[in-house]
Amino acid sequence: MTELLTVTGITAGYGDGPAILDGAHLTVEPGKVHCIIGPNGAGKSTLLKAICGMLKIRKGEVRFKGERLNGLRPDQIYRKGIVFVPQERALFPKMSVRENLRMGGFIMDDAHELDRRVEEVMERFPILKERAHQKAGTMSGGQQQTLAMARTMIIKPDIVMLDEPSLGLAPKIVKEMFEIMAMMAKDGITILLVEQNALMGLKHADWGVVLDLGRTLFEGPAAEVLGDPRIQELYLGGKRAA
Amino acid sequence: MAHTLQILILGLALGGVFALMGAGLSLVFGVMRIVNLAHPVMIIGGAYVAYWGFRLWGVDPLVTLPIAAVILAAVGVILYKVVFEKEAKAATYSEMTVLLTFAVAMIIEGALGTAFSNTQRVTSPDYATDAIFIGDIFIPTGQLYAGIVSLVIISGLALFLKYSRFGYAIRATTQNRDAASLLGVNVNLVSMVSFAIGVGLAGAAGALVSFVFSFFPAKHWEWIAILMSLVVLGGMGSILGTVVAAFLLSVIAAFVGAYVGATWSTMTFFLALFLILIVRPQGLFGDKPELA
Amino acid sequence: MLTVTNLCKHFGGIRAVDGCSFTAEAGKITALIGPNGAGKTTAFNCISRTMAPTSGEVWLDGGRIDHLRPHEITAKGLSRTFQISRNLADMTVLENIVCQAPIRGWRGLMKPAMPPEEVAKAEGILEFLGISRLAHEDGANLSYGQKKLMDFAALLMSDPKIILLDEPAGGVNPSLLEEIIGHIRKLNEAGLTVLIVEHNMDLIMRLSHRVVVMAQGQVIADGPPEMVREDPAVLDAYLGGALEAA
Amino acid sequence: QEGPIKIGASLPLTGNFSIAGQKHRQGYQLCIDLINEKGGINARQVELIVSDNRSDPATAINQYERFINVDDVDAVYGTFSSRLTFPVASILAKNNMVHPVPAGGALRIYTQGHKNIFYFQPNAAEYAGASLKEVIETLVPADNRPTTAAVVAADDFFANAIEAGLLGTTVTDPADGSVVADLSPGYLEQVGIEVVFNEKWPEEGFNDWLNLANSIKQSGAELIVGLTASAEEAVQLTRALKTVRATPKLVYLSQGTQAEFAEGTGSSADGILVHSSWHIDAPFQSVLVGEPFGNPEFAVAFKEAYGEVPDEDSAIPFAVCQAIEQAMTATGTTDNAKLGEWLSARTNDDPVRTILGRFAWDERGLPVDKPHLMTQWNDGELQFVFPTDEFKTSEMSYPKGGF
Amino acid sequence: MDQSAVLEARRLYNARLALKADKTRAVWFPIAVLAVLLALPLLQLTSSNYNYVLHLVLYTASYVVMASGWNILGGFAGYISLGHNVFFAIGGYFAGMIYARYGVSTIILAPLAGLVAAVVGYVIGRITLKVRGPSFIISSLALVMIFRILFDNWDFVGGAAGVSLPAIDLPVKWAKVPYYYAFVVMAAVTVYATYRIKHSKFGLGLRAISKDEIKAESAGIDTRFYKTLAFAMSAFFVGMAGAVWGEYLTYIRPNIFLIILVSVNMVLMCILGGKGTIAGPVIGAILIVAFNEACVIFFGGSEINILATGLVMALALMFFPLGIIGSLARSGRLPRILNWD
Ligand SMILES: Nc1ncnc2c1ncn2[C@@H]1O[C@H](COP(=O)(O)OP(=O)(O)OP(=O)(O)O)[C@@H](O)[C@H]1O
Ligand SMILES: Nc1ncnc2c1ncn2[C@@H]1O[C@H](COP(=O)(O)OP(=O)(O)OP(=O)(O)O)[C@@H](O)[C@H]1O
Ligand SMILES: [Mg+2]
Ligand SMILES: [Mg+2]
Repeated sequence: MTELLTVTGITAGYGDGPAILDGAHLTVEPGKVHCIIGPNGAGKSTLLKAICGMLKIRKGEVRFKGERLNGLRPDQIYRKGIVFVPQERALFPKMSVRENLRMGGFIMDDAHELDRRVEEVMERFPILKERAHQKAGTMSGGQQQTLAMARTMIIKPDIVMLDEPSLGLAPKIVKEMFEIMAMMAKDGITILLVEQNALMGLKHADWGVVLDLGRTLFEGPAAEVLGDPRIQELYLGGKRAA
Repeated sequence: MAHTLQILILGLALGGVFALMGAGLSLVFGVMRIVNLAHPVMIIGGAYVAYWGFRLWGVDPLVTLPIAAVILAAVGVILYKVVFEKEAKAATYSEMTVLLTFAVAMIIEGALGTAFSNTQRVTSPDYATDAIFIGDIFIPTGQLYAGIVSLVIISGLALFLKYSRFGYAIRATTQNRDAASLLGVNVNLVSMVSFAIGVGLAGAAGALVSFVFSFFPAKHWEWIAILMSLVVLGGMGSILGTVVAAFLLSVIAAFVGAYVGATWSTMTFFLALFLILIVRPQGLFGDKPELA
Repeated sequence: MLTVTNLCKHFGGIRAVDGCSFTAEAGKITALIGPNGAGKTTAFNCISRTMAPTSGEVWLDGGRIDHLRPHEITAKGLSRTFQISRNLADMTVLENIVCQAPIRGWRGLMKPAMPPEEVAKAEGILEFLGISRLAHEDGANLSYGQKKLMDFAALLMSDPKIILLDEPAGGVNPSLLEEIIGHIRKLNEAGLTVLIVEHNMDLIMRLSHRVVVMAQGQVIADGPPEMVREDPAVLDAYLGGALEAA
Repeated sequence: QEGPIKIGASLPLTGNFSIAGQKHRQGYQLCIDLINEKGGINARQVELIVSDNRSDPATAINQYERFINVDDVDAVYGTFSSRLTFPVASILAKNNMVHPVPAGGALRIYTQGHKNIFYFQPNAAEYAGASLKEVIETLVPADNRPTTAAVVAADDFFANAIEAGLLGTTVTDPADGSVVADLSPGYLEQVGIEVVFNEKWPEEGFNDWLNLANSIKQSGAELIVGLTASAEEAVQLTRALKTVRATPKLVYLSQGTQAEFAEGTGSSADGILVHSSWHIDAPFQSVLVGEPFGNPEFAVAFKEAYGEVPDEDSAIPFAVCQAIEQAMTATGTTDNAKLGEWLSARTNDDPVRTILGRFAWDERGLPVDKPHLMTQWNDGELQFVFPTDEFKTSEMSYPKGGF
Repeated sequence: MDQSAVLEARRLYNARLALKADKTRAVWFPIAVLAVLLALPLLQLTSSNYNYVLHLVLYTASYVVMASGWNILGGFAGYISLGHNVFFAIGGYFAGMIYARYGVSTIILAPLAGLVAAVVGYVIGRITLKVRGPSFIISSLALVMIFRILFDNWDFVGGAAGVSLPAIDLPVKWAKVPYYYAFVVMAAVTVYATYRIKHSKFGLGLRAISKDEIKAESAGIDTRFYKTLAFAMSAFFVGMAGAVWGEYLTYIRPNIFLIILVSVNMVLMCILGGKGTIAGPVIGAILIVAFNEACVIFFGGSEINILATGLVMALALMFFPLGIIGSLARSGRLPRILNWD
C-alpha cells in the first residue's frame, strides 16, 4: 500500500482551548475518494484545517509523500499540492466570479495558461460563465458552493480536500458534483471529503472514515462502513437508512 | 471672475497635496482594514527627513522625496512586524487597529518631539514662496509641483494595484485572509508590503508637505480629522474616491475661506462628511452596506 | 396566513425574484424548493425585510408588512433563520438564544437580561437538540452544524406564529435531522406555520403539506408534494432524476 | 526654614506655544542660576521646578495645584499666553499666591478682581495698538500715510485683544455680559485709517494661508495688520504674503521678534513692524540680587548659557524672576501675602527694576505709564524704532513695498 | 470504540465553561471602596493639606463617569466613538453658562446638563449611527472638529477665549470637597447604572448589535432605536461629568473640553480596563490617571510623556486585547473582587 498522506495521532485545537482533535489518524491513498463522516462537532472540519496548516498541530504528525507538514503555513502546503475548500467556502466576496477563479491559479506563472484554464472551467459550469462578472459575495448559497468547487479545478493538485461539498446544492447539482469528483479521481486527483449527506458520500467513495469526539473510530472500505449496523444507527440516521 | 478663478486654482493646488496625504491612508485601509491614525504623524516624519536634508545639505525636498518614502517604508515594515502582525488575525481587527495606530501616533509624536523639539519647521526651496503669474492670476509653484508629483505617484500606485499580480494578492488578502492563504498567498508578507507602501506614501507626502505647510510633531492632530474625512467621503478604501474628495473639498473649502471666513473653511471637510453620512453613507465610491 | 404577491427583487440586471406569488397557509408546512439561484433566499430576505423588495407585496395575517422594519416583522410573529448561520460572537450560546426572546415595550427593556424562566426554556431547547453541553460556549466557537442548530434553537425562543427556515438541514447530521423533523412536525401540530427552503428532498417529501417550486425568480409549480414530484418541469430543472437515490 | 526656596512654573514646552514656552524656561532658569551664583535669596538657594502643560489649560491648572499642594513651593512664576494665564489666575488667587504674569495681556484677566496678580509687559494687549498709532503719527510722512488697512487675526485671546483695541470694539465678559472696556473709536480710526478687510483664522488647524493672503492683497489695503498668536503663524503669514506678491506700505505683526521668524522668512521680513516689550538696545537700569544688572549683561549671560541671542520671550520671564527676587529680598520672607503687599506698594519712584525697565502696578495689576516698544526687522536684524524720546533708536524704513 | 477518556476531558472543559457562567460576586468590595472614598475628605481635618489627593481621586472619578458612560456605546454596542468629549463640552457649557449668569451650582444642574447632552446625542446618533466600524469612528472625530469650530466662534460663550467662572466661596482646604463628593457619587451612580444596563434586555440587545446588526434586527431588536438610545445614555453621563468639571476648573473654554486627549482618555481607559465590562473603565481610569501622574513626577511632563503614554497604550492593546479585566476573565484568573459583571 502506498500512502499519499498519513495522519498519525494528531491533537489540535483552537487557540489555547481544549484539544478538539484527540489522536485522530487517517491514511489517504492516491487516486481514491475518501469520505469522512461523523456527528456535528465531531472534529471533521478541524481535522481538515489541521492538515492544511490552518491550525497548529499539538501532537502527532502529518506526512505528505513522506514529508512532514507540521508547522508549515497554509500557502506552503498549498504549493505542495494540497487544496482545501473549507465549509465556509473561502471566496473573495468583492471579487467577480472570474477573478475568484483566477485566484485559484494564483501560483501559476503562465498567465495565458491560467486564462485558458479559467475558460475551461467556466465551460464546465455554465452558471459561472453566465455570472462571470457578478461579485462572488452576492451569489446564492449553492452558486457559491459551485464556484468554490470549480476553483479547485484550475490547478491540478494531488489532493483536494472538500468540506461538505454538497452543502446547499440542489439535488441535480449534487449528482453532478459527485460525478465530477469521480472524474477527478480518475484523473489521478485524490479526494478527501467530509459529508453529512453520508449515504450519498459513502456511496461515491472508496474509503470511509468515521470520526467522533476527535478520534478516528472506524476506517475501512466505504461499503463496509455503509453496511455496519452500529454506524448506521449512530451516524447515518438509524433505522431509515436500512 | 478672475477672483473666482484664482480661488479655484488655490483650492485645486491644496487639493493635490491633500490627495497624496490621503492616498496612503486610503490604501492601508483598503488593503488591510487598518485605519491608520498614525498616518499624519508619519507624514510629519517624512517632512522631517526632507527638512534635515534641506537644512544640512540644502537638498531640494523633491529630491529627498524617494528617500523619505524608503525610510518611512522601512519604519512601516518594523511597525508591522512589531505591532500589527499579531493582530492581523483577530476578529475585532479593524477597531483594534484604530486604537493601536493611535498609540503608535503618540509614540512617533513623542519620539519626534524628543528628537527635534516641537518647534515649527518648514523647508524653503525658492519655489515654495514663488508663484507663476498669468496676468493677475497666480499659481503658487510650491503647491503646483507638489500636486503634480502627487498625482504621478497616485496614478502609478493605482495602476500597480490594478494590474500587477501583487495587486491581486493584496486584494485577495483584504477580502478573505484565510482564503488567500489557502490559495498560496503568503498573507503576512502581502500585509507587510502593503503596509510599508502605505507608510512610504506618507513619507513621500511628508516631503511635499515640508514646503507647503509648516509642521511640528504635534501638528498631526490637526490633520487627522481632515484626512479621515477625505477617506470616508471618498468611500473607505477607495483611492480614487479619496483623490476626488480631496480636490472637491479643497476647492469648496477655498471658496468658503474666501467668501464666508477663514475660520469656517476647515468646517467644510467635516460638514461634508456629515452630509455624506446622511445621503450616502458608503461614501462617493464605496460599496453599499449590507443592510439597506 | 403569509401571502406574497408579485414580489420582485432586481439587482441591476439580475432578476433574482421576478414576480413571484405564493401563500403559506396557516398551520401548514409549506416548502419552497428550486435550483440554486432560483431566488429562494432572496424571497426570504424580502419577506423578512432584510432586503427591500423592488416591487410586490407581502401580507401577513391580513396586514401588509413589506414596508416594516425587520424587527417589527419579527414582533408580528414572523421569525427566520439564515442560510449561512449568523451568530453572535463573544456571547454564549445561551445568550445567543435568549437574546431572541421577545421584549415588550419600554419596561421590557430594563428587565433582567436572562430571566430564569427564559433561561430554563432555552436550556430545554438545547437539551432537546443535544447541544446543552455547549450552553456556555462562545457562539462563534461552534461547528457549522452546531451553528445551524443554535439558530434553530434561537428561533424557537421567540414564540413565533410563523417561521421561515432557510436550509435548516444543511450540514446537520442525519441522525439528528430525524429528531428535528419530528420536532418541526410537533410544533406544526401545535399550530405553528412553517415555510421551509431545503434541498433535502427526502425531508421535503415527508414534512411538507404543500410545495412551491421556484426557478429563475418565478414560481413554476405549486401543489402537494406528490404532484410536484411528478412534474416534468421540476424534474428537469431541479431534481435531475436524482430522487430515486434518496 | 532650611533648604532651597522652591519656585514652580508650568510652561507650554510642547504644543502650539512651544517656542515661546522653551524660551520662557530659559529666561527663568538663567535668572535663577545667576541668583544662585550670587549666593541666592536671603542666603537660600533657589530651585526652579518647571513642568510642561502641553499648551493645555486644564493641565496648567493641575500643575500649579501640584506645585502648591505637593511640591510645597514658596512661590510661582506665571505661564505663557493669555489662554493659559486666564484660568491659572483664578487658581492662584484662590490659593493666595502672588501671580507674576510674563505673558497674558488680555484685559479680562485683570478685571476679575484678583489680588496679587502682576503683569510684566507694558500694558494690556487691548492698548498695544496705541504704539502702532503713534508710530504712524510720528514716523510716517504725513503725505504718504496708509489710508486703508487689512486686519487679520488669530482667533486667540491675545490677538483678539489687540484687535479689539485697533478696531475699537467693546470688550465684554461673556460670563455675565458686562462691559470690560469700551475701546471705541479704535486706534486705526484715530489715525484716519479705514479697515477694508477683516478676517480671523482658527487657533488650530488652519492651512489656507495663501487664500488669506490673496484676499488681503485683493482688498488693496496699504497697511497690513497681522495679529498672530505665535511666531509660527507670523512666519506662515509672511511667506504667504510674499507668494502672492502683496505690496503694502506698512506691515505690523503682533509676534515675530524671535530669531525663528527671521529664519523662516528671510529677507521678506524687512520692514515689518513688531511690537515688543523688550529690546536689547533699550538701556534699562535693573537690579539682580542687589547688584546692577543691565541688558548687555543679560545678553552676554544668555549667550554664554544657551549659545543664542536672547529675545523678548526670554527677557520677560527673566524680569519676572528679578521682581520676585527683589520682593523676597526686600521683605526677607517668602510669605506670599507679604510679597504681594510689597509689589503692590511699588510706585514709579520706587519701582521694581528689571531688564524690561521699571514696574509699578495699578490696582488691577497692570503696569502704569509704560509704552510698548516698536521694533522693525531690517537686514536680518531686529531694530528698535519707537518710542524715540527715551533712548537711542534706529531709523524706521518706510514704505515696505513688496516682500 | 473507546470514548471515555475524551469524554472525561470534554466534561472537564464544559465544567470550566459552566463555572465561568455563575461566578458569585463580591458585592462588598465596591461598596467598601465607595465607603472609604466617601470618608476620605475627613483627612482635611488633620493639620496637613490633602487637596492634591482629593484632586486626584476626584479627577479619577470624573473619568470613571466618562469612561463608564462611553462604555455603554463603545463597550456594549460596539460603536467606538472618539468624539464623546463633545458631550463633555455640552454639559460643561450648559451648566457653566447658567452658573455664570444665575449662580445656580452646576452640581445641581448636572442631571439637567446630562439630559441636554443626551438629547443632542440622540439627534447626532440618528445621523452617525448609520455607519459602523471605521466610518463611525471617523465621523465621531469630525464631530469634535465641528463642535470645536462652533464653540470657538460662538461669542455668547466667549468664543475661543472662553468664560471664567466664579470660584466657590469656601476656604482653600474645603473648596474641593463639594466637587469631590459630586464626582464620587456620580461615579458610583454611573457604574451601578452601567451594571443595570448590561444586565437588562437592553444591554443584551446592545451586545447583539455589536456583533451582528442584521442578526440582531431579525431577532426582533429595534437596532436603530437601541443604538441611538445607547448613544444618548452615554452622552448623558459624559455631559453630567462635564457640567461639574467646568465649575471645578472655574473656567470653560473649547480647548479644555474639545481636545482629542479627553476622548482618547475615555477610550483608552475602557480598552485598557476591559471594554464592555463593568469594572474595566474603573480600573482603566485608575491606571491611566496614576500613570499620567507618574509621568509628571518622573519626566516633568514632556514629549517623553506622550511617548510613554503611547507605549503603554500599545503594549496594553497588544498583550491585553480584551483589556485587563476581559483578558483575566477569559483565562479564568480574574480575582473575585473585581468581577463586577
Ligand atoms: N473557532 C473555534 N474555536 C473554538 N472551538 C471551535 C471552533 N470551531 C469549532 N470548535 C469546536 O470544535 C469542535 C469540532 O468542530 P468541527 O468544526 O471540527 O466539527 P465538525 O465535525 O466539522 O462538525 P459539523 O459537521 O457540524 O461541521 C466543536 O465542538 C466546536 O465547538
Ligand atoms: N446582492 C446581490 N447582487 C446581485 N445578485 C444577487 C444578489 N443576491 C442574490 N443575487 C442573485 O440572485 C439570484 C437568487 O439568489 P438566491 O440567494 O435567492 O438563490 P437561492 O434560491 O437561495 O439559491 P440557493 O439554493 O443556491 O441558496 C442568484 O442568481 C444570485 O446570484
Ligand atoms: Mg464541519
Ligand atoms: Mg439560498
